[in-house]
Amino acid sequence: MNIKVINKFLSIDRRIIYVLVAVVILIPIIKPLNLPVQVTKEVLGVYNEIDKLPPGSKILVAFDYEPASTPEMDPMAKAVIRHCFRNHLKVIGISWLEQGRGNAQNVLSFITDEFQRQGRPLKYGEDYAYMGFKAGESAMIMALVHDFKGACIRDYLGNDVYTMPILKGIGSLGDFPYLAVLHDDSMINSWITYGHEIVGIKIGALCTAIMAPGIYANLSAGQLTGIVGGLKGGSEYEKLLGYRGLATNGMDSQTLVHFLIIIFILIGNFAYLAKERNLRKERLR
Amino acid sequence: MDFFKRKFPILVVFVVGLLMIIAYYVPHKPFNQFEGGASMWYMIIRSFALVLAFTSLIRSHYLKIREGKLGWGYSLVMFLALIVTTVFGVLPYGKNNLFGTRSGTIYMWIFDYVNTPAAATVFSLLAFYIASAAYRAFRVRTIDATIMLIIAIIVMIGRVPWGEMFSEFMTSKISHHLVFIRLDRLTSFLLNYPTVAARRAVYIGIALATVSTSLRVILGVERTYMGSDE
Amino acid sequence: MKQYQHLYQHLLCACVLCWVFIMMPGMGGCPKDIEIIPPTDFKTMDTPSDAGGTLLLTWSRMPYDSPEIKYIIYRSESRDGPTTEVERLASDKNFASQMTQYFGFSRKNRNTHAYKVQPIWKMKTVGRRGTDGMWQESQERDYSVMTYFRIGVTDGKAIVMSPTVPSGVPVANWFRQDRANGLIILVAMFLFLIYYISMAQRNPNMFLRKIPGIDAVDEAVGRATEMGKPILYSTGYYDITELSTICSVNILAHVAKKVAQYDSRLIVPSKWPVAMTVCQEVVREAYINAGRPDAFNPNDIYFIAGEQYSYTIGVDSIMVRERPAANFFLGTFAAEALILAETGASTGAIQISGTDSIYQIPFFVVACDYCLIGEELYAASAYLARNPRLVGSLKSQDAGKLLLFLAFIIGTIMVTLGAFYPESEIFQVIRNFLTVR
Amino acid sequence: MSHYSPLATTIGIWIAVGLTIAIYSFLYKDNPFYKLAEHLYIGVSTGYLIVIAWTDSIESLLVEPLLHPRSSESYLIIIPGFLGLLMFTRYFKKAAWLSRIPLAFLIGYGAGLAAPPTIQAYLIRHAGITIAPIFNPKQFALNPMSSLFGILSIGFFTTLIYFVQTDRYTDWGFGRRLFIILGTVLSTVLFFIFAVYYPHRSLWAFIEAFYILLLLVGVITVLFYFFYSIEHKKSLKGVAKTGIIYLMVYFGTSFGYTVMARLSLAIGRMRFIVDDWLKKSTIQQWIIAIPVIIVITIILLWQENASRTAQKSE
Repeated sequence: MNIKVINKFLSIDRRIIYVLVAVVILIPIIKPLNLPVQVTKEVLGVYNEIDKLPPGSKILVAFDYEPASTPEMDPMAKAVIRHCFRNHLKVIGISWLEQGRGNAQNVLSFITDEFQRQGRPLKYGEDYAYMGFKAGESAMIMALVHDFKGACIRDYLGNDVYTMPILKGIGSLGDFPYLAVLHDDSMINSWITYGHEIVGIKIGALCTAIMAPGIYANLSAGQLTGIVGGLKGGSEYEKLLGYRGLATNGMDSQTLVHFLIIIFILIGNFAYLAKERNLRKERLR
Repeated sequence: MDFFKRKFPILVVFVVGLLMIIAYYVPHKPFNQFEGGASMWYMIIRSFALVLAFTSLIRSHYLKIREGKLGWGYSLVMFLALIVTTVFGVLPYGKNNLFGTRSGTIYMWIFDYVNTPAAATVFSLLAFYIASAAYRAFRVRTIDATIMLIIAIIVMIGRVPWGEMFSEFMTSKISHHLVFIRLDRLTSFLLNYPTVAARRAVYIGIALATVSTSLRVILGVERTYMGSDE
Repeated sequence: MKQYQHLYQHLLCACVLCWVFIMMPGMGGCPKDIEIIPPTDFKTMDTPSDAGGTLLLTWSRMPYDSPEIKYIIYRSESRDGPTTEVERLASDKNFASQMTQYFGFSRKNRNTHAYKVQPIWKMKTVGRRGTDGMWQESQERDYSVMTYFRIGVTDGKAIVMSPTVPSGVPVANWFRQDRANGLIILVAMFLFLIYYISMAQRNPNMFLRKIPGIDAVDEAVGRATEMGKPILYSTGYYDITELSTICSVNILAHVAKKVAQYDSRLIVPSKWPVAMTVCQEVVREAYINAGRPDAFNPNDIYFIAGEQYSYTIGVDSIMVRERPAANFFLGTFAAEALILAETGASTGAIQISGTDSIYQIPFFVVACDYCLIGEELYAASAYLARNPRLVGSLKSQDAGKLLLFLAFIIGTIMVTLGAFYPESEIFQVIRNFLTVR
Repeated sequence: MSHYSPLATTIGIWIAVGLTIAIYSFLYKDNPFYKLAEHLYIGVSTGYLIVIAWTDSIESLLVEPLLHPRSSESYLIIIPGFLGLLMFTRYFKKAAWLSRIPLAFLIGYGAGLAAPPTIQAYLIRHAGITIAPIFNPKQFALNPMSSLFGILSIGFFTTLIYFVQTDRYTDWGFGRRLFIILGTVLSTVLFFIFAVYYPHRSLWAFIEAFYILLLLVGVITVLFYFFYSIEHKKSLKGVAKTGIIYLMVYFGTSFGYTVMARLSLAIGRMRFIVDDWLKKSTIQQWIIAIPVIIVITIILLWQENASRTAQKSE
């Protein structure tokens, strides 16, 4: 090959890479590609546990992620809550990260608006409720274990939880059949040590891609029923629910960018090897 | 006087450091209160020090404006942003919902629509830089670099749908015996064993270094940070 | 050939027999009705290693323990007074062996139930500021009184009460027993440090192997001087209180010395006020020692922004506008690591980085010319200064590593042997010592 | 973000989008729009820091306890306030040394706070879980498959050790080199086939043993790589080299894995631009916005020009 061409491939201008990355991210946002999604057993572990709950069961959802993680976490949060409302489950939200409050409000109002438009209005306090931010970290979970209402006292709007119909019959954290923890930090460990180990509540972990490899040990130890990790887990959950949402969409971008990066690495390396070969040939001459 | 200039600060470091270590091992009064109290003191002193930063920032930008240096107008914008944010944030919360730091105030509006999107955007620059760094640095120059490159590619493909489809295709359609090239399993093997081992060793090394550095500082062996005698 | 076949059959039979014997105890697990008697050996004890807030209750493991049978704990202020229920506990959980921080690793703990319990507190009224900014009164714990405990067992129908009524009041302890292993390691490191510093002072030319990243520091400063361009130095994400920043400042002292000798320009953009003042001091001292105090320009060591990402774009802008020929990123870095390193690489500067943040090391390795991995950052100042006291501290780290190697190898062999003798505790000694309780 | 009026929300979204695009323009080149965004952001974030320091530290920890003291101990808080004031002695040359006392407090606090928890959380925790039993006798049973497997894994390790032990394999004859390389490749391949294929209990015991050994070897060799006192020579070079291979695998996996997490951030920003702004913005908004953008552009260009001519005249 011509040495000039090789050198060009060896040092592609960075801006070309940036433009291609931006284009590849934008394409699926504007027009979804509908790449196939494979459901893994980790995600099925969460889906099946929620799916087999009888209608009217109450499920606790912990919103423990920061606004910075919303692109990754919101799609799966919406998917899980949609799943609950479709199966006529009652959702109770709680946060022990202060920044989780805004995310919880956004997600819950988004889903309830959607059901409203579909002609199934959901009533706050009966079909769903949000307890708001509860300070105290692990100690708060211990308090929930002993006395759920006593630890909450009021929800985020200031309503008295003792009069809320949705919380009728809930005495302790152990009275919930399932707990879905949406987290982007290591909060899941406290839910496991204080929630699962003491009252034996079943826990599903929904977390960012960075966190997922760290909690596989808990999955194999039986402390979690499943893991939904990052956009990939979210897209699998969306597939199980039978729609293509933001996570699937984002997964398209991710797949394309991964392959773009790999293609660039390969181009660089082929050019590098070709140049080495040329140099060796010249030396022989 | 020399004692106060040179030795006394080292003595303060020693005493405070030793008390902090004791507080970790002794749960009894008064040591158990020391940790919380010291962290409160620490926060107060640090907040005062912020004034130093503030003056440094103001001085460097003030010099630019006064001397009409390249881009003095931007420094003016910075001043304006700084003053507006500070004033609206520090003023006490009133009935008009404008001052203070609660949700719905001007301060929070600035935070939500200037600070948060700007921070998120700078953070997201990483997506672009990761691509260019990979292209530039992942070359088969040495054996070590080649190992890193191959592993990175395996993990990248193993985490996207097409990679899984490839694995699925190889095992179910071609031959069941190709199970060992299933990329997702290979990825989780790599993540759970060699990576964990290397990380663990790096952690242990850093921990040993931290302990020895901390002892060095507390004992006053390390005192470069104190600066000159002048 | 035939006799071997025979042997194989024998072996097979033996295997099957062994298997049956191993599985037998598991098969005999059919439930039986066991009479419920009150738990024996019910005692209270002060919780060790705490500041005096809780008590521990212990009682023996009973033959009827199963998920259906529950223990009920009651407490009262006097021996015969009215009792209140504290907690219902599943009887197949809550063993002392699960609370290693209080009971250690003894195998006997598996036969003892344990539960951490609050005594009865006397309250007092205090004022505090609520979340809404208003001043309000609330209750706070004042002191605990002598508390009496009773225990009952229930199978869901009747409750059988234990006759013993132990009592206790919590006291504060003087030592965290669960952290004793850490203290031993700390003292050992201290002794190593003292020993090796005295060794190094007697023999200043102790051997240290080469680290390429550290050798490159002088080279980078020299190159920047030749090109007549400035040098950029960043001390990282944390303030001076973090040890990684202190190490970074030590390296800065060395870089500043070279810069003062060569008469080039050093820019230190800072994220923290205290770190900024310390950097100013250190650089000024370097200039004074080089004999050129008037060449020092304090305006080159300044605060640019206090938040993570605004600091990042501030440093990025310096790299793009001032075009430094050498960039140093030494200290703890978070997500900004790759942003800084890639921008620096695009300006063609020689880059030396070093960080102890485990997630960012790969990015620095990929994007920089030289990278100090993890603890090499802490070692760098000793390498550069060649001060016997600092070299001695490196040697003490090596001694610690050597001990850990021995612990790993001997410990692994011991626990492997120990797996064949599950009842003996001696094999677990090293692993138990190296376990967070 | 529903607690703002619609007007404030609309203006906010336009500003946020402007900032996003301005910062992205830095990827192409340093430009006036980026400079504007940079300075605006630095100003706001520093102001934010000052407000936080005021409300969270000075007001609540210092002013409040002094105004409403709970006990005589509350007055102790004057000491850090005084130490904080000592920080300002830096501005006076004669008294500058006084600022070392608060500095000494901060450094002593940091150093004393770091050491003991680091031992507990990093050193002891990571060292302890490395020590694990290699064989689990409950799963241990001798059969032809497991013995074959054992021989294979021993072969794998010996060839691996042999391979990394010597750095002078280029001096060998062709046959010897081929033998070593083929042996390593074959035992690796066979190992993976067996590892994934025969979920027999005794085989699992061997697989676990392999994994635990892999971890142990990794921790020891990487830690050895950081050893300062010994030159990596002769057989020790092999050990350090194994450590480097482990480190490279760690760098590779971390890099490959993080690409995914970082991308989601860019996806989030792009989606903000497309969904929250492009799709929702109305013509009226554009009619107002375009002149504003033009005015800002003109001011920026004028500013660039003016300061550049000023620079030249110097």
